[in-house]
Amino acid sequence: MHPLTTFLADAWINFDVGSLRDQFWSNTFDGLTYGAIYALVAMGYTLVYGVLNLINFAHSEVFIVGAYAVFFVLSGLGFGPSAPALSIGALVADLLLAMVAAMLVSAAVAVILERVAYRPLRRKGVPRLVFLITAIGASFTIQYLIFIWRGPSAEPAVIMFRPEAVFTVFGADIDDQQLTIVAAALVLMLVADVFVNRTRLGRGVRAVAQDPDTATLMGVNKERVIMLTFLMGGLLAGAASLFYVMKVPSGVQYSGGFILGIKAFAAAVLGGIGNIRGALLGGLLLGVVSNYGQTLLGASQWSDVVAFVVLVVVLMFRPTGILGESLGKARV
Amino acid sequence: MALLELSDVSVHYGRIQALCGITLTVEQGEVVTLIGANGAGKTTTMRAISGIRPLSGGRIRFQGDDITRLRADLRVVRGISQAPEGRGVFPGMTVQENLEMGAYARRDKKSVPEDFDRVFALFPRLAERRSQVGGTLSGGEQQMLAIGRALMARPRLLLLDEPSMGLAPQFIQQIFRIVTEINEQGTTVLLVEQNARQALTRAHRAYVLETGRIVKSGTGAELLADTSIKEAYLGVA
Amino acid sequence: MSGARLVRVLTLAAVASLSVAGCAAKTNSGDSGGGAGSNVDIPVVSQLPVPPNAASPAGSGNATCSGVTIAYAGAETGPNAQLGINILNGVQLAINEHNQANKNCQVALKKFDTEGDPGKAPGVVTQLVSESDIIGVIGLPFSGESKATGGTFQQANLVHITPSATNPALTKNGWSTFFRALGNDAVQGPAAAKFIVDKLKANKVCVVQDDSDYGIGLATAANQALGDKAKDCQDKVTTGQKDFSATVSKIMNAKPDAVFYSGYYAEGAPLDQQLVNKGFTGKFVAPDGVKDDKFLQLAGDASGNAYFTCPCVPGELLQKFSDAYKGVSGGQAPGTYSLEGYDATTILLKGIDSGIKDRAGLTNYVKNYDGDGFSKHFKWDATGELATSTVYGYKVDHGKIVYVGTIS
Amino acid sequence: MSQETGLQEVPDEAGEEHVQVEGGIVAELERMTPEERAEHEAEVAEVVAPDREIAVGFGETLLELREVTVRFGGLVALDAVSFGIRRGEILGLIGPNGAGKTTCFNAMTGVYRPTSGQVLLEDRPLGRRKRHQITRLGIARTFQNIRLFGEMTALENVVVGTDARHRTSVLGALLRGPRHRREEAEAVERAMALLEFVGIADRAADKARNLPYGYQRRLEIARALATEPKLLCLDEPAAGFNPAEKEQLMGLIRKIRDDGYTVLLIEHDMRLVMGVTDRIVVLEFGKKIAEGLPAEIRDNPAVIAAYLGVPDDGAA
Amino acid sequence: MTSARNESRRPHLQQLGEWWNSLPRTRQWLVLIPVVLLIYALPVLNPPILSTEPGTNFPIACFNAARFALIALGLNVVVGQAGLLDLGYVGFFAVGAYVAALFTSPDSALAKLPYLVTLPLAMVITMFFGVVLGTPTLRLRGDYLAIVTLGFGEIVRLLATIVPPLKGQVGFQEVGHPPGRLPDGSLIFASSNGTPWYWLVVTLTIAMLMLVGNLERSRVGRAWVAIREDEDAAQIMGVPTFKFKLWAFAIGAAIGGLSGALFAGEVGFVNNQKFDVPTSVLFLAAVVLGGSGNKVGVLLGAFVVSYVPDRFTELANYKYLIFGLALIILMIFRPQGLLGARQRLLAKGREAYQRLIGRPEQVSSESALAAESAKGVGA
Repeated sequence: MHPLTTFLADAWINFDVGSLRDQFWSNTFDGLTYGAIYALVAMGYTLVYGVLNLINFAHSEVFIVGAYAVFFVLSGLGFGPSAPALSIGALVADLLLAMVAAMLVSAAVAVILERVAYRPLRRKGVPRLVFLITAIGASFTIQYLIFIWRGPSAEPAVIMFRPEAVFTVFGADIDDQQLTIVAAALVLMLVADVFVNRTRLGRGVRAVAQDPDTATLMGVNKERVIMLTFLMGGLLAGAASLFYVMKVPSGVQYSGGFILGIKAFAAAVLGGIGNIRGALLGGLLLGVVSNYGQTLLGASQWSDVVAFVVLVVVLMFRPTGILGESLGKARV
Repeated sequence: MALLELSDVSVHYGRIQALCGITLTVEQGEVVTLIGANGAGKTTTMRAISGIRPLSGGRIRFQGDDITRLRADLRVVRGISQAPEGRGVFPGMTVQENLEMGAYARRDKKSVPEDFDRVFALFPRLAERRSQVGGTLSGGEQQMLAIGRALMARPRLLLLDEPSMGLAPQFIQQIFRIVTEINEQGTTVLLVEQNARQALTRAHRAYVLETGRIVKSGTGAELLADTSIKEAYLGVA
Repeated sequence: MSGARLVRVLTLAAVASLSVAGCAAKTNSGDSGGGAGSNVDIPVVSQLPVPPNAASPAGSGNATCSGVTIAYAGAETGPNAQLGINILNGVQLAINEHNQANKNCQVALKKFDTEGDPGKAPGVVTQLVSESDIIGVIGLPFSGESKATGGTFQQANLVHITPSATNPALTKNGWSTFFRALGNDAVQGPAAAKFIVDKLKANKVCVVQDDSDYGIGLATAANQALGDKAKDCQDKVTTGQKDFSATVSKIMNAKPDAVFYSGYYAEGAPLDQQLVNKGFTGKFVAPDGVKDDKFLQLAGDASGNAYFTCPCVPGELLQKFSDAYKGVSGGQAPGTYSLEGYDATTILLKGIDSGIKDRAGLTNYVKNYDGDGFSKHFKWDATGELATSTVYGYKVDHGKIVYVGTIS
Repeated sequence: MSQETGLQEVPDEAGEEHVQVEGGIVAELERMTPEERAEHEAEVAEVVAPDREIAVGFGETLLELREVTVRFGGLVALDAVSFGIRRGEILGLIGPNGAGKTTCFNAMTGVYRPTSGQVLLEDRPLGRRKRHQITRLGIARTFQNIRLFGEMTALENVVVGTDARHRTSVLGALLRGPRHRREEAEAVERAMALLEFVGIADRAADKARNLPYGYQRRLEIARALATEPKLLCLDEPAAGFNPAEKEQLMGLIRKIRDDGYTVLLIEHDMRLVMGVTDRIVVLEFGKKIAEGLPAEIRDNPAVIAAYLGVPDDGAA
Repeated sequence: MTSARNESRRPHLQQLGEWWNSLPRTRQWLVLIPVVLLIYALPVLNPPILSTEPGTNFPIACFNAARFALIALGLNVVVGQAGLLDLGYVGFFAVGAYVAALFTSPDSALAKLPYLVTLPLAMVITMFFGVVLGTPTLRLRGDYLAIVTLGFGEIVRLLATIVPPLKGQVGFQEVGHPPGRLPDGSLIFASSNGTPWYWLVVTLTIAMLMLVGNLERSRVGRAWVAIREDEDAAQIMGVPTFKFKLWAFAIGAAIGGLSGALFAGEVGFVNNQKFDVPTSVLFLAAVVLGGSGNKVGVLLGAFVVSYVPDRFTELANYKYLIFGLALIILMIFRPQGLLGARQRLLAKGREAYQRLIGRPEQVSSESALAAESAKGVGA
């Protein structure tokens, strides 16, 4: 056979339709779980984008720093690579502590990032691309600070509890871990949504997003609103990091935020960047779709490839996403 | 003591100077208007007063205090409120929410409902469209909303930037009548207008801007009678 | 059960999302769960027979030489630094012992950092080769970088002994300067199979390989030896993978007695951990790439079911060596391949002590070497492969990697 | 090593160095007698003049708007506007702020597509052509808020305009083919003439962003002329000018027309519009309310109302 | 870096630029030829202060720097000239490397070609990839484009990992090299011998400099800068913006592919490990550091990015941190990069300016990426 034919005839991509059919529902439920995590991280992109019209490339590091906080708090509390035997009350208290710590750490990093790296640029009124390059620089800096501190390999796993099936739907188990993550993420997103749409401060955020100059003319302190969006994004990313560690216990690594960050950004764009409910919808959709892709194509990296392809396709055909852009129009 | 006092105010956009030493005053209770051609610096003046545009020279005093370096949002708290050029209605918010934004900086939350009533009395149209989203209002309605929203801050000084722009005549009439009404209720107004005759008719005093400089000032009636003004704004000699 | 579970879920979700900043006192001590239910027990071997006439670096103590240098080339930094440092410390120890004993023969050591990167190594090795006082080299530790640089050594006729690169293909390049101080994967693969079948009495095995040269080669060799026992359960993972749920469910469905993981600890540890957490009770067998204290740290209690094969000698069982090593390493016990590095350096030093001053001479000396080291007997065939090589077995016991005797 | 230029130059060019004139043509111009200068200016005007086939005769309709409507969401920015521009005239388009002048302009130059109605150039509808194609068809414009290429020199800005008529391929440019060389030489020649024509040649080598405001405005005109338009559209070219500058600008606009161009002028300043245009179209609230000679427009009550505002409580 | 130092340096650089500008063409050549010769002689001279030894073999360090220079030159076409932020440039680099590997390595199932043939082939194939990626995405706004290209770079790497014929981490051994042997029978273009490889890359870089320079001083270069400065205005001035953006993408991709193929040849080994996002960001740092839009600047930036880790090996672990920080600091204090943007867009510009006003044009040090800001204010 001609070498080129051999080369091309080689198995480039195998479609494992059978596996997908067998695991369709378990893939769906698991995808929703990942999707909930993407959605929480996507909120950070969406909020900052909504207000500043900028992609906070370093948000993935805001997230991974939170994961480190979870790791340290839980290791400190005695969690490790095996599930601990704890009463529900103690477990909840521990997880809560870890989550609060992660939220605070992530939020602090986000706010510091805003002050140190982005605010000087805003003052100068630089164009978007300069801002993006700074953000990339910041992302790198944080990543490699962690690298130097913690070394190249992932941290030991911290197992919070061993997932157990709660009930079965369409022949697929839904476990308590999945339920916890999805439910908690939904509640957090709801809180964020109510905050932005129903409170005075939230109205300030939306006003700045829609027309920063006019918002200032209404007496809104723009700098404070911007700080607030970074803070909120950080808090949600911190919460997401707890669920991430719950789902991927060995995922605490210096570079661990990158791919997740890109996926979360893809989720934000898919739902309509700048749109809070869009972030939720986009996150859940992307989680499910990339999970199908992974099963269909047979390697975990396909999940990432599928996410990127979704991003490109959405930007090509509907750059405003499913629900449309803009923070203020979320209600429409 | 004048309510607002600009002395020798200069503003630059990059290397281009938009205002070259403007000096003007607005007294308590007046309607003062700024007229001038496009690019003369009217809007820049408004933005300088409300603090969105930093000065490259000069001072601004409000009620005797120097506010030259005061943050824009704090100027609202002090009592300067603006309905900006192009209205600046928040397109994704309802009329109600837009008006609430107007009261954003208010400390006396209790009297906010009164102001809602006052605004709805001035603009009954807005009351009808209370829960409609700003972006879907007509141009005239948006202008009413912008003015109403500015009033929600209970300003001492109301800045109106081209309220008649792009409006149909019946709306223009209405808007100017309302400006007078607002003024009679005790709010000082600084008005930027293209519609020179209307503006001069309504104003106690007026300034004429040309390429970043004040070239003329006087009472509305005086300027209305000025031939060079007529010539400049209609081409009639 | 499910009712209580549901309550827990709801409590977790509600409390978590309300973010009440209350925190309770901590009452946890990680349990030893995981369940490496071992029904086969392989006793720990705490004695390592040392060949009575193993060569020591000190030699006779009256060697004379001057201006000769031995180089170490391998990772000192980068993601794979630990393995390189294990070796480097062994090398350093041998040189120290030699120079202390031989006042008239002070051999210098130069270190070259390749970061274990096949892209970076050629530049480093080219530099190394250009320094004419270097007549012998220990390195390079990894197969990839060894492959990328063997030709450069060959051109310079500079002998280099790798203490850890195990890819069988390395000795098939016709290089006459390349020597391997341990058995290759073609030896270890079948040995692992034998270990799994004979010692662990496994009837059904899952073989999981990573995407590295090393992992693929070893898995192929092991599969050949395992035959039918592993034919129904195969899977692949990739470097950097974190979530092995697909692999884990595949294994759980197959219910094997043992899993052979052919790769490195960075993926091996979370894989084992995730297996055990899903309730896997079989054995987890892995090669030298996984045998590392990092594995214990990353897999935690889950590592209790782990066994390792390694063409490396448990240096820590040689009390004298172990103590001396700690003096060089700053207190760390000898790691994987420390003793191989030590032995390989000893061979080069013996050549220098015999009066050799040039590269050709030392290459020739190594080629014809025949003698015992602390780890094994060293005698190479024409390709640079050891004439005989042994694979050793290890297991995890009470949070430590312990020696369980030779396999083949 | 600080600059790279010499590297890529083909060596054979090194020989043909120009005679160095102190201060160049600009300085030389200062030293010329009035006759010499007039002659030079005629030469410049000759180079600048459009050298194109135009399908309609002088005085016939060059561009026509037929019932053009533009809607943004619910807002009607232009409401069935129709008028024509005749070849060789200066047409003024006026109206209060927000009346739809710029929208009208954008509909002509392809920035917006009309919601309904047609724009015809030389009796052919522009249809759904892309903006750069419309430029090549022969409509050029300037911007109300100056939009020059700030990092380019004045000369380079103008050459970008001439590029609209160039056909050099990427390969031709890569290998410096004969067409590339010819077009490049012609372009620089024409661009220099254009800079002289609008009177800013003395700053030809300055970055556009460093030019004074008035120069930037005129550079925009030169750049638009460089595309060899059949119709030149000027969007408030006098905004921010003082009377003396406006006077100069009027001179320039007349000069452009006299050189053979057709000009559409959006302007606010009535003195300027009345002084320079041949005909005027007046828009208000997106509708055409008047069209005619300047003198007619001046006395048109609807226009007076639109501009000065109706007297208090008067009928609208 | 303090702003005070910037102030003092800027006039200095500007003076140098003006001095250079004022030199007649022949004099410029007189200065340039020795400089070029010196650059060629560098690995042989191995000057003590510059030398990267003993950490890294100097000729190989030179090769690395030259390779980075070529990459930076290609990326500069996209980022510096056309103003399109491409974060996935490493993807093109990878495609080039894989083309060379697939057609020359014995590990590949494909027909073998002479190595030198794979260089133009790599350029053509990466160009094709550039067009395929660019056609759907170049309509996107700047920062979206950046993220999509980032995704592209990752997809290339991931596919190399998971698609079996690309052999993942195992990769391809014995990638080809140009023919020729030394009198002693050893290869001229051996992996261990950086000098010939360096000369090859320097020669190709100079050729690319000339070709890219030709483009810059033509309607193509002007179109790129116009697009970068104000895309809408460029369209209205008759620039077919999409077409020229696509060209920039394709040309940048081709140069990236060429450098990838050269890299594959020199190292002799290609697998999926060196084409990650950090590498891509390093490429971007090279362009931004020296001054995007300035050919000399990006060459300088490439030299710094490649040379510093080779020279100061103790910094190797810190290099990403250092360049990450450098990006932040640079963007805050000197967004135009060390040298600032500098482009000549007219083939006969010098003569024209001399004739018209008797002096050369202004030297600029503004950021090529900063151009977009004008839009923000205007609209």
